[in-house]
Amino acid sequence: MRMKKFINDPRQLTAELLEGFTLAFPRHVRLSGTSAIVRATPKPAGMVRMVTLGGSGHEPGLSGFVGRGMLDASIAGEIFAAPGAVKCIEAIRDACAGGEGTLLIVLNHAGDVLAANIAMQAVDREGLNVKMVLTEEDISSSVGDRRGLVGCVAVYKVAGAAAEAGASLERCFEVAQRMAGNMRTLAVAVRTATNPVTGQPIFELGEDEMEIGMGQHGEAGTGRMRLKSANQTAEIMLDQLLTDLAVSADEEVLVILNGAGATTLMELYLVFRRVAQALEAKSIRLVRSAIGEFITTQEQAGFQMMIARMDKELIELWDAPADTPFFKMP
Amino acid sequence: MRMKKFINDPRQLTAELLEGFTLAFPRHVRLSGTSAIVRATPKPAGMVRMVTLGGSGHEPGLSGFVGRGMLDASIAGEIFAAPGAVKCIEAIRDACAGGEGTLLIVLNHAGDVLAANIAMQAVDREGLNVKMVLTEEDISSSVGDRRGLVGCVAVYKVAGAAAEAGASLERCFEVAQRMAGNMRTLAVAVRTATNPVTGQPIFELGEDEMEIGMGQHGEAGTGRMRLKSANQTAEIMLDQLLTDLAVSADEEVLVILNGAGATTLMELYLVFRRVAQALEAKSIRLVRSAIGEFITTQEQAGFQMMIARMDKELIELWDAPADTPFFKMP
Amino acid sequence: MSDVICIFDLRRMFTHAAEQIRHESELLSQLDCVGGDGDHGTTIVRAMEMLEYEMNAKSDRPLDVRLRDAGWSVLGVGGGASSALLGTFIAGMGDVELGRECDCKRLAAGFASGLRAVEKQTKAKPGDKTMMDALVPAVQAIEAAAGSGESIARALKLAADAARSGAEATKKMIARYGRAKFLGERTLGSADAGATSIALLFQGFSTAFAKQKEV
Amino acid sequence: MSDVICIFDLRRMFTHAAEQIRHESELLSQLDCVGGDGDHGTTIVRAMEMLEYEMNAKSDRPLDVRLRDAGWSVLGVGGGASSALLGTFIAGMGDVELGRECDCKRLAAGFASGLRAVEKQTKAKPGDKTMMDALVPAVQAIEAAAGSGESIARALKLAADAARSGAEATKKMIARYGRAKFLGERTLGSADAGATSIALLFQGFSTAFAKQKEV
Ligand SMILES: Nc1ncnc2c1ncn2[C@@H]1O[C@H](COP(=O)(O)OP(=O)(O)O)[C@@H](O)[C@H]1O
Ligand SMILES: Nc1ncnc2c1ncn2[C@@H]1O[C@H](COP(=O)(O)OP(=O)(O)O)[C@@H](O)[C@H]1O
Ligand SMILES: [Mg+2]
Ligand SMILES: [Mg+2]
Ligand SMILES: [Mg+2]
Ligand SMILES: [Mg+2]
Repeated sequence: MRMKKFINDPRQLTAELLEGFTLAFPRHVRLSGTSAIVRATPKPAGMVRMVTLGGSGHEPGLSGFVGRGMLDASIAGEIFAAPGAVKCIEAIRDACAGGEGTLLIVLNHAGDVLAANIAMQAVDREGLNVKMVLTEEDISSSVGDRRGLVGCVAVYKVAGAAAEAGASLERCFEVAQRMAGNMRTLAVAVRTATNPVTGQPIFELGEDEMEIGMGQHGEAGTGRMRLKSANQTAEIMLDQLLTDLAVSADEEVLVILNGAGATTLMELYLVFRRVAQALEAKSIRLVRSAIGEFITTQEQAGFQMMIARMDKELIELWDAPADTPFFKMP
Repeated sequence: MRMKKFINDPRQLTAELLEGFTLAFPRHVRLSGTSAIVRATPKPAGMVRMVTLGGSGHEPGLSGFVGRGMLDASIAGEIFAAPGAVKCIEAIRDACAGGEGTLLIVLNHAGDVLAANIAMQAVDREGLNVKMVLTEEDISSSVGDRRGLVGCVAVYKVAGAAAEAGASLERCFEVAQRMAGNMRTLAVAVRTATNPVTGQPIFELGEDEMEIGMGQHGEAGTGRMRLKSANQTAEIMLDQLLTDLAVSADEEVLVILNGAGATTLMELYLVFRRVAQALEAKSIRLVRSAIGEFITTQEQAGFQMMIARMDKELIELWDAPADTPFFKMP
Repeated sequence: MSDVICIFDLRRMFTHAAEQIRHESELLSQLDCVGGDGDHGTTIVRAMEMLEYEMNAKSDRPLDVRLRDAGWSVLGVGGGASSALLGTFIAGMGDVELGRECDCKRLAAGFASGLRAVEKQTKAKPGDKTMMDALVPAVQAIEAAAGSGESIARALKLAADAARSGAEATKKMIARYGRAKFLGERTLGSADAGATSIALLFQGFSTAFAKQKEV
Repeated sequence: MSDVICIFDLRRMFTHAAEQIRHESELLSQLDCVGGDGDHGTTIVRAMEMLEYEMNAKSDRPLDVRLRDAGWSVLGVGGGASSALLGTFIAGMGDVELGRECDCKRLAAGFASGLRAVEKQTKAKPGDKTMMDALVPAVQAIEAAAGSGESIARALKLAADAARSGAEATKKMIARYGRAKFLGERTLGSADAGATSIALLFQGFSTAFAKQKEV
């Protein structure tokens, strides 16, 4: 499939998209330096800052959640590439200057973790008050080294709400860890993306194939199979997630369906319907949900299904007000 | 391009997607009868009701904007097909039962208009207090009979805000007409959609072609040309829109970029950036914007660009609070 | 036996018509791809199946009531421009009294009444490349045949022929209504989807009746 | 003339290395498609161009300072796992004093110091199908050559050979680090992208130096 995208010079892609993004949401965000997206109106001094980092090309992606009740800053890398460690150090310094410590939320991908580790070593040496949380919830890989997928959005939401309410860094860290530890995600694709810089698809799936266990950048998964119906796909994925998370009857869960790019919301509604039915049949309580495109993979067709065990406090934090470009809670 | 979608029995598609949608947003909406999406919590009695109608398959589509500050009801047809006139009559009756008259907002497409006209004739005979507004802003066709595209969302927003503030039916009608008369839209595609029921693409574009003037359902347009860069495409479309709307320097405009389905938000940011730059160069004031997927065309790649002349009151109404599944204003 | 039709004939007419249209539904969607949204086969089959269902329902109401109710049922299921117009047409046929049996003249009056109802909803005329190109000549043919004392079977055969020529003629037209109107010359060369299904509708009416009379 | 390198040599080394990598950038992205996200060519070229730029900047600071600054510049531009590690490697070379000229032993100490810095950031070892499969043997080869009194040109040639064999060997390995680790056996048969670019890096270092000495 030849690439057909509305872009200009691929080398300017990230700079232009960050510029366009900040022009589109002046009420929420502004650009600090070349690649940190920060709140247009900073949080009052003395409150914990929430910072994240990651590659571009996943729009709305991480930067789409900068705003009241969620993130304070998002350090954007080039397309599908972690940002430079130096950028991370600078952004963390800025965040710490205004607040009572900083919580750095990192999705477990080699490049992001390397950049974050180098940055953490540097800011630790400077004596800054920073804690790091790793999200690693992709059950397609074995425990101990799992990828971070859409679950980070739930972590931004609950820890961001805690920070907004004036919680301490230790408290925000604890909330983020609890959310991160209680969530599981699985991705599926039926058609892969083309990288906007190279113009090439990462790999191709057969005419009637789908693949479960995809990565966030179109990395191939491990469960290639014949294309299934919405109901069957929902059941296969949900079963694996519930087993891995060991959810039992009467527990309360949050479900996020994250469209990969080309898959329609129509299809996500169908999948969601079956998830809701299946949970009901197992007496598991679907207490909250989010459905849409949060972290995409260019024009890949497919979606991520996230399920998280919630407790009373996590639900309250999920429900707390948020006002970001792509996640709002009134 | 063979269809690869997560669906079940195509004949049950619309019923299942409406069920999934209402399950996903229980706080906002519920299903009334088989195909009317109404607010979960109705507006207080004595206020004007806002009703719209249109085919499914454009998710979030019209029903995604039912909620406080925007619509009261959306009558959903089958995929790409207007709802039956009888359904419209019933929904308008229900709306009128609770409120001070009903404003029916219809996108100019033959099927929708036929259904709406038949319904209006019936409810007029019953003496109900209903007014109808037609949105027809697609400049790819000649004045007098233009298609309704994403502009309806702006009409829902401003007229919905007026209704929510207790305005009379005449007043809501006037606001809706003013918004509708001041907006222009143009669509472009680089890859077409497959119809989820027939499984067939509507037409195919060449490897390096794009087409300006597309309809809302993948109907072919009238301006086939070689694929252009984001900047060039933005300029071509913006120029046509500004000319048609006859915008002059110092006027204030709202811009909506509506992704067709597969086109990434990344690309929309690039296009938006150029639009903002071009407006600035012409001293036209970009006062508000919305960028995302509002009314899609399955997995079509492309977008719609809408530009509207705003006045003080329209801006205030645009800024008024809204809380719907896919459009929120805090 | 006098030349009249009763509910059994009507039932067979709609069964045959639905059969014809179902059989060509892929072609109908393809024709709708040229300037439309590629779904006409799906929508018109849905409408026809509703009509078939209604005609098969047990009831001893007069034919006009049956037709009016059936037409409104089509207006209930929905399905784009074509269903709205087809529903209006069928419901409109019931605006004149037809009784439990009706002769060729009454039947022609029914068709004419249906056409009048449609003309209230659309400004499209023959020549605009819509279903009107098949519907108008078909109804005129029935009226003419009834006027000159032809049999019902013969009148429906003439209507089917007129509808087919009308649909065929749309190939040389540029669309001026419906989704296709935005495309101008691009629609030249292929027949209008809605006109084609109206031709199939009347062909179904005719063959159903012809077969019955052969028995 | 004694066997030392100065900033002009270093400059040429990085120019040649960048040249090699730029030339193979499509292949590098393709290799990254097997288990990764298909962008290694893009990211590593960006990093190499930054190094080239830094080495060409006017300055009379010692080589170690130049390398440290250049490494941190790579850590500034960003570009995924490979840039973070390459930046760390180059910056780490500057953690030992190299002066404005350095001999083979000092140079080897610099490379060893770079490797130590990398080993602090990743647990990947040779055999895990990452750039370490090329980097570790390359650095070991330089150290060994320097230990047995070889010339710089010869040491870099041996390093390039070792890196190439190391990269080649990754074809028979299953990835255990980086994005590809999730794929297991599927990565068998094709070389690791990062290891391949490290092999090209050392090949560039070597050819640059060989050419200079030929003059
Ligand atoms: N305004 C109109 N007047 C008469 N016929 C129309 C009109 N609009 C559409 N049609 C007919 O409807 C057909 C398309 O029907 P269909 O595809 O089922 O509905 P839709 O266009 O809503 O998808 C066209 O081929 C044309 O014959
Ligand atoms: N944890 C790690 N340790 C060592 N090398 C790694 C690690 N992660 C990735 N790599 C190397 O990086 C290469 C991929 O680089 P690149 O594609 O530029 O970055 P990214 O994986 O972030 O897209 C891999 O082929 C591998 O050699
Ligand atoms: Mg990458
Ligand atoms: Mg349609
Ligand atoms: Mg159609
Ligand atoms: Mg990569």
